[in-house]
Amino acid sequence: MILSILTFLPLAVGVLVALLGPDRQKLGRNLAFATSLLALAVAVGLWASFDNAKAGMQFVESVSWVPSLGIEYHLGLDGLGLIMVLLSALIVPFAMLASWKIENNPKLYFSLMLFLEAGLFGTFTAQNFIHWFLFWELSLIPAFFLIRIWGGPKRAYAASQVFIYTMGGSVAMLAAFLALYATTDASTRSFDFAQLAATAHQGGLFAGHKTLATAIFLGVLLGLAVKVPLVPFHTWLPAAYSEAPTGTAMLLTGAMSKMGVYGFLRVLCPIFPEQMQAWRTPLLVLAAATIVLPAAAAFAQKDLKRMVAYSSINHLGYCLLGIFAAAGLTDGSALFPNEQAAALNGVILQMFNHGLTASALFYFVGLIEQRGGARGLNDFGGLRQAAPVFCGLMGIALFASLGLPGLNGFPGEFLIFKGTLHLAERASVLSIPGLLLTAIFLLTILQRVFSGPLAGKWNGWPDLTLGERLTVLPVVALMFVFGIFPQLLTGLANLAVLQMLKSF
Amino acid sequence: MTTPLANYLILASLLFGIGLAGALARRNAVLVLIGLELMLNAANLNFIAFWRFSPHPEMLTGQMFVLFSIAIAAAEVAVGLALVIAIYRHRRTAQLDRFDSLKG
Amino acid sequence: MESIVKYLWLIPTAPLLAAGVGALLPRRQRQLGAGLAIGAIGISFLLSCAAFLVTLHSGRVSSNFRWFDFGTTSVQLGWVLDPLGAIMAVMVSFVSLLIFVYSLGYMAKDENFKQFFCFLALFAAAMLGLIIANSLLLFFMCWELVGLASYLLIGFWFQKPSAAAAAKKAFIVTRIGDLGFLVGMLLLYAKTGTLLFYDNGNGCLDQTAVAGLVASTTISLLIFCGAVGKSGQIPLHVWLPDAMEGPTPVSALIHAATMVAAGVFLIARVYPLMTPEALQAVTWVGALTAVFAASIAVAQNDIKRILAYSTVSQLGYMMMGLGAGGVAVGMFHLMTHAFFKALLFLGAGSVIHCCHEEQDIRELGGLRTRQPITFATYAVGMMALCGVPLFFSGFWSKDAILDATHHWNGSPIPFYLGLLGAFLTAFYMTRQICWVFFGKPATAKAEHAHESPPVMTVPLVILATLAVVAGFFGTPAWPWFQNYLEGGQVGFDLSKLMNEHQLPLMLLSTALVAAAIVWSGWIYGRAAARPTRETDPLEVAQPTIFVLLQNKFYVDEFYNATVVRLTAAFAKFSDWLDRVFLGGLIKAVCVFALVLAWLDRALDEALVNESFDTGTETVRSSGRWLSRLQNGQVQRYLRIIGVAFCGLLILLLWGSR
Amino acid sequence: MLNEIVFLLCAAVTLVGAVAAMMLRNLVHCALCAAGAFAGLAAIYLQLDAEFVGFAQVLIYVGAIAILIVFAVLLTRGGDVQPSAATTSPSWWVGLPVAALVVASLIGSIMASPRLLRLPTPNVHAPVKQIGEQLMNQFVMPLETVGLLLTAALLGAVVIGLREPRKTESNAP
Amino acid sequence: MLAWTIYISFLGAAVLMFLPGENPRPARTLALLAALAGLACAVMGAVDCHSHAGAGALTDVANAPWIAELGIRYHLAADGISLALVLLTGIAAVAGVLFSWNVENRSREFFALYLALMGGVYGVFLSVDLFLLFVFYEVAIIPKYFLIVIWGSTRREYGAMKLALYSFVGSAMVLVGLIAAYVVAGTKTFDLAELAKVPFPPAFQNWAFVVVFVGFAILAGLWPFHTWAPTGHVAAPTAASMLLAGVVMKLGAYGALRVAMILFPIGLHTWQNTIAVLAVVGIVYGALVALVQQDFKFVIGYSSVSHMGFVLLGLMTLTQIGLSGAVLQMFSHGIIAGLLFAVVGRMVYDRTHTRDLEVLQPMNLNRVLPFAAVTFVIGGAASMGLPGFSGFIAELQILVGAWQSFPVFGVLAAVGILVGIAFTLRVLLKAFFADDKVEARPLTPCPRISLPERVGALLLLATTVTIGLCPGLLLDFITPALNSPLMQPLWKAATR
Repeated sequence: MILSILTFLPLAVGVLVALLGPDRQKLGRNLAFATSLLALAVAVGLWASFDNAKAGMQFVESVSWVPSLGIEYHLGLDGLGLIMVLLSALIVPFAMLASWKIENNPKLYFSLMLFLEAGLFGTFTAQNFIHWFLFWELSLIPAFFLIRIWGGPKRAYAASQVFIYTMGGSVAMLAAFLALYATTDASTRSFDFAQLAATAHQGGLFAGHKTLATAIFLGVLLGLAVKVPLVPFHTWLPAAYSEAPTGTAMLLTGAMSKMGVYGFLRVLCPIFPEQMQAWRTPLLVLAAATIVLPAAAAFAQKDLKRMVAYSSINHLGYCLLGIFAAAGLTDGSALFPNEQAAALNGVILQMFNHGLTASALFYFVGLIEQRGGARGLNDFGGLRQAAPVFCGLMGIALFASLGLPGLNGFPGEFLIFKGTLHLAERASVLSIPGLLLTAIFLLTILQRVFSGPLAGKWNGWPDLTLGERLTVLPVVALMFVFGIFPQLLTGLANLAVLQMLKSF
Repeated sequence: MTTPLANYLILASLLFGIGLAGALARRNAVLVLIGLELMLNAANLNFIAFWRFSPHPEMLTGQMFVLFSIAIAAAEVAVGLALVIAIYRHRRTAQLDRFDSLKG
Repeated sequence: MESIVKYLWLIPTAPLLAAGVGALLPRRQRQLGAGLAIGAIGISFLLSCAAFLVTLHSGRVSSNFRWFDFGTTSVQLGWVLDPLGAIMAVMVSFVSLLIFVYSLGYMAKDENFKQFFCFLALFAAAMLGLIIANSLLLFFMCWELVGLASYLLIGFWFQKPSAAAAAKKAFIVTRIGDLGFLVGMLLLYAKTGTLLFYDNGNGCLDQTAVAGLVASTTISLLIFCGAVGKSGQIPLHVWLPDAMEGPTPVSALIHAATMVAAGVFLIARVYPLMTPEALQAVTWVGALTAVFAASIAVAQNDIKRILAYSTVSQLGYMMMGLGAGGVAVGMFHLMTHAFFKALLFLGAGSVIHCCHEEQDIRELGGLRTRQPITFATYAVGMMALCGVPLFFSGFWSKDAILDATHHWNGSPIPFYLGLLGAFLTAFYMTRQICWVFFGKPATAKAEHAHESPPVMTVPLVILATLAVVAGFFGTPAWPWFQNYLEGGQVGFDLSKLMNEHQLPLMLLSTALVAAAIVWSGWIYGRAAARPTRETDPLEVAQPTIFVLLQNKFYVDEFYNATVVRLTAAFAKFSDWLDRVFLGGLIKAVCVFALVLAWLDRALDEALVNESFDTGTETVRSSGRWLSRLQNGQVQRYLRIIGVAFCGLLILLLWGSR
Repeated sequence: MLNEIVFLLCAAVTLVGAVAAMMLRNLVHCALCAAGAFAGLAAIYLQLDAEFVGFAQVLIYVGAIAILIVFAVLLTRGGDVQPSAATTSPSWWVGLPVAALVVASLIGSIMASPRLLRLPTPNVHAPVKQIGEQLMNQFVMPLETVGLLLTAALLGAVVIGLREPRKTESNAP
Repeated sequence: MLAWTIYISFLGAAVLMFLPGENPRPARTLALLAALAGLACAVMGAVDCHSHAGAGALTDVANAPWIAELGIRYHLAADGISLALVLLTGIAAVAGVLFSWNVENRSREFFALYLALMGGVYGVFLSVDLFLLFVFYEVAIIPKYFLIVIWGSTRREYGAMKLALYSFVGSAMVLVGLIAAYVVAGTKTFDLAELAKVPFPPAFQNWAFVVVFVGFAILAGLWPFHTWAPTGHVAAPTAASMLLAGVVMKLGAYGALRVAMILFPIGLHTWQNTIAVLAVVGIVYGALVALVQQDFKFVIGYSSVSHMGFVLLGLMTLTQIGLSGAVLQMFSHGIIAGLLFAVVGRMVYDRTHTRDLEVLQPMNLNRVLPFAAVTFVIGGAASMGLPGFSGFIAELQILVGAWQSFPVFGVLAAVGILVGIAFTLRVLLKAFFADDKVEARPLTPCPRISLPERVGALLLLATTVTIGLCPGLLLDFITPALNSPLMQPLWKAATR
């Protein structure tokens, strides 16, 4: 019941806020923010009552929905889901605070944020494909409007692109799943993730249809790959992230991009182990490309938001690398449980931590843009002199992003490479330059924006206000906390990973 | 009774032809109406003649038909003439070729 | 014993806390911030000394804990107390302490004074953490933090674009090595299943002893990559001279005594893992670096840059010592070098500080009389560095290295390279001394120089003392240091000094050094005395070579032309791939769909609709044509009826036949 | 034989009347000739032993319809007074061959069936009473209908023939 | 109970015809009452039917001899499929009246014709005597013509005539087929259930199926006989286009399923692939053409072609799931297309007097008409087939069915969905969310969205969301109906 409440609370309040009169903008905003805090409290409560030692789903709710189609209202939470729920619940209030000063119809903006939050919660708790897909799509519509209405100058293009792209992927995925459903033997037909995985494990899916199986696999892969994104399906992302308003970009990168990775873990790998194995090499190459190419491309950008957007792709590339390396090792004898577990734990850590870090980075870039009216890499200089606190906190976020030990980025990347270096040596060696390129462009940001002589026109550049400090300090504090105590997350994730590995 | 049926029929044909020729050739609506009446009468003659020479003349069907026909013809003439007069009033003419309201 | 291990973690944590608290302090709390940092490093120093004392009597103790779990295992971290770490900790915390104190004076006028101490404390914490780490992972983490701190400190004067660029360069170049280190570490992890050094016989270093484990050459070399980056060995040395953009105490701290030593310390730490092949590589790299950097130093004019190249060169010696002679040889030079190089840097700082930030040695001169204490201590440092016999620590440590390479069975060349390096070292140090302290002041800045405040000179004096004294702990006659590290008993035996191996070598090196000093003093002593100092005598003599050296063998230019440009090109390519190729592909699909859509629309309008319209129009026009028969003439209708009647009749009559 | 002669006489009267009615210029004459033709037909009916019909013919056609036609002719005389105007329609030359064709085909078909000439002439006795009985029994529905029709036609004729309401007059020039 | 839907509609039409005066208020009130009563009857009938034991199977509603000599009976009956469509008709009727609230011109006649149309549609859905069905089918066509020709807009005569001609051509084909079946069967009955038992000779089935199926499918917008749909929709007044897209197109699909497919299963089997190809072409083609239209209503019109393609594809899958999806899609499209047409025709066009997207673009309607914008967003989302709306479940089932029968078409249909998303997005952006940095053109102050419009829109939205979230409500009718004895010949043909 609690998961339903968690999912529908933002939805209901979102509708309520949207229905408020046009002169109650502030009330709507405050209500939405309070709701997001409440959701965060619920999520933390879930964490507190989560049984770390119990494998499998917890807080399960299962109600038959459309029995004739095998559609169930099936909610459940394992460590992975819980981490994602926590992340979403954390990012949403952060993003709302970042959007606090939106002037154009804030009521609608905040209600859309709540819809998005509901979509995220739903996606991360659903255990049935259709149910999952419902929320997967639900999150897209508010994202679209958030970009479309409140975005930057090229928002029309960006919003349409993100929508069409993602929908294209979704349609492919849906079609693939329907094909899967249609071609499965009637007795084992299901949309339930766990059941599908079990059937796949017994070889009950598309027995004998090699081509069909590949087609279905590729369809699902496309849907997830666009969302994450996996090179070469990423071209929508820089435009979307850089045109989106700050709060939305934070949500997009912080939580929504995780939906794709989550999908890989929850859907693709357990249900298509054989295909993952067959496609391992190309996928690994693509993952390496996802790490290296965007990092290099970020280096060539002149726009801070685009740089951060590319860095986001790059970081998600590590997740994909970890997943692809750990999955598809089904031939019994060659299992490396520890390495696989390391990689997957790393992936989950990276998902969470990248969510924190990237949203913080977008927050800072948004502040820069808000203050300076520009966000070109070369538009600034020497800001550290005018705004030391700003620089310091943003520096922390940047270093967290490049994986400095002691900050949250490191444990994930360490574990991922720990796993992949053993499981997929060449791909991970190929990806190593990504770490370097990341460092280069992140430091370039620090160098160009904050160092050097302070340009005269930025003389009165205001440092972080109290409100902004209060907004960002918890997040920065969490960066330290999760960098120093990764056990907080791995403790949750590890059992889920072990469970997952059984079906990989 | 030696006059054969054919004679009556030929008479009726001629009468019909005359009526038809009149109806087709004359301009005046009243004369066209007269032509129609002649044709109607030719038909009546046929009815009577066939009745007369039918194997069961006691059935009287031919006579009955003619009687009704005459009655209807009376009605027709009345209405027709009224129409002619009405049209005449409207158009100041009774020449048929001036009327083309029926044109499609 | 147990208790000190329990509190060992305080050694890095104290400065870390100082850094953390200092960061949160408001900017105007200058004294509090500095006091915190100095107090913390003082605590660390005391603890280190205590730990050091403990290690004099007992062996290695470690304490480990679980960091986090994954799969069925967990990642463990821990700290260890052994002679190697303890002596290093003492040295680092002590030098740090001195430099902290020195900075009080040097940075007194800087507006970010508090921040500076905060960074210094962070740096010390990271370095100390690295030293006591009992896990390669923790070692790596601290190693990275050292990198961060050096980044912050090099770029401390962030208003100077060159400083910011140097900081970035330092971080990135060392990170190249770090990535190798990371990969090596992960490979090692996969091989051993643990990253702990010592864990009751299960740590990876334990296993070398117990189970005879030797990491593969690949792993060793990869780990060595980290050391190459951090310790500025060829080919990753380029960042170190640029790093002189930072304040001088930073240079002293980071690039003389501690941070660059971390690389050497790393090799020393994982020494049991290194394969002979890897050690060969270490030796070669060290030897080449030693000569390479020393030759560059000959032609530099920046006082700190000369010292920086000297550092690189000396680090090469340490590597050479490690590779050829073992932990003790390398570590001994590390120790002595730490003292005299810190001394030299601080002395240089004193000169710079008092000459209004003038760093060009050609612009100085005649400071001997204006800054007597500085000159004296600097001279001590110089002689230690050059390896002036008997009384200066550098002599002993360098001699140990030369001895080791002499006996090395890999190749004789490193030995000769080492000798060449020693010669060059003496040469450029004499050149520097001559330019800076002798002759006449070249500029008004030098003219008006005065001695530094005591807060700066006292550390100089202390360091000078140590630069002399430290050498005596590792003479062949009394190899206390070596025995301490290797756990043997030590005894005084003068005969070892006089045996047939040591003596000729000592004499040879002494002769070389003396020759270099005399030659260089002869050239530059006269040049310094001249009123104008535009051209260097060497440049007059050998312009080609001098320009080549002055431009550091064009290594930076080479990197710029290749690596940097390639990276930029790759970035451009990726960007192009994104924007033009993939974007174009997407656009092509869209355009295709739109073209199809327009085609369909045209088809609908032209074909489907048109055929319907034409069809209906045909029906209608034929109807219109037929309707011409209906001209409203009743008589015509009648005629038609008549004709039709006839037709019908004829048909009936004749058709029925 | 007598029969033959009577028939021929009557036929001649009828045909001549009809021809005259269709050919004369004066419309009143035409109407009168038509009445003559109707009368001739009535005689033929009598000869064919259809007395009731014959008398009905005389009463209705000769008595009523002919008079009506005369009235109509008189009423529609005002408009085209110019006597020079053609009395035949412009395409009369088409009408005559058509009529001729029709007559020819009819007569041809009659002649083509020789059985018609040999039909016996049964004796008939068709008293008026019998006709009345049949009308009241077997044909009562048509009779009533015809009555209704006649009434409606008369009413209609009256309505049509009445002067139009003022409206149209005022519209007229 | 269900029969009253027909009677009430015709009764209402008759009463409206004789209503005195020109005042529109009583007319529309009466029409609303009649539509509501119809809906109430439909709902009650559905509930009633649901409570029966054999829910979904064919249940008699009325059965009386009509033309005894020919064996024609007045036979009404309902099964799950017809119930779903009757419900749809009821809802669409109410919404249509609500969205016609502003009809002032000859409103009496308007609503009378409207109700007559409804009556005809109800009749078609409830008849099982094919002759009766045909009669109702024709009855539905006539008012449609007049509604368009009198109250329509752009090129209304053309649109109306085109619609009528297509319909009549279709019904002529149907009539030919029906009479042929009657004659060939020789059982002197037009009863569907009886005729379904007759094993028609295969050669006969092969041509009769095409004639009857295409005859019906013309009205369902089968490509390439679809162009009446956009033209007619554009020409029609709002309520008429709502009904046209919402209900009348379903008549065709319903007839195709009920008559052609059940009577001639062998013919169906022969033509299955061909028609499936046409359906898929319709899906993609309609969507593509909609992508490049300038007229707002044309876009929706072509989207109907695309969506009806899904219905036909679902029918052609000859699988339980595909057919059930097709029926659900009929329902769903009826609601969604009605909603979209309501937004376009009533909310936007009646206020701005233009449907040209280029003209609408600078008006930035999401500011001026936020309710319309939100409605269109949700409607558009439903039309795209986003989950949570009825269209999703329907298209999902159809795609599953298509995957089982023709995998390639499943892929193509998915492409069609994608193009559908693209054009919906395009029209949404152009019409409502154009760049507001462009100075909004001064717009004649447009009245706020009135209460009836809101109620109507909410009714339709609630329906699509309800069915989207609880498709079981309808599937509970549809699934048993598909299993009823009536459908058995179909399944036999499918397994052949």
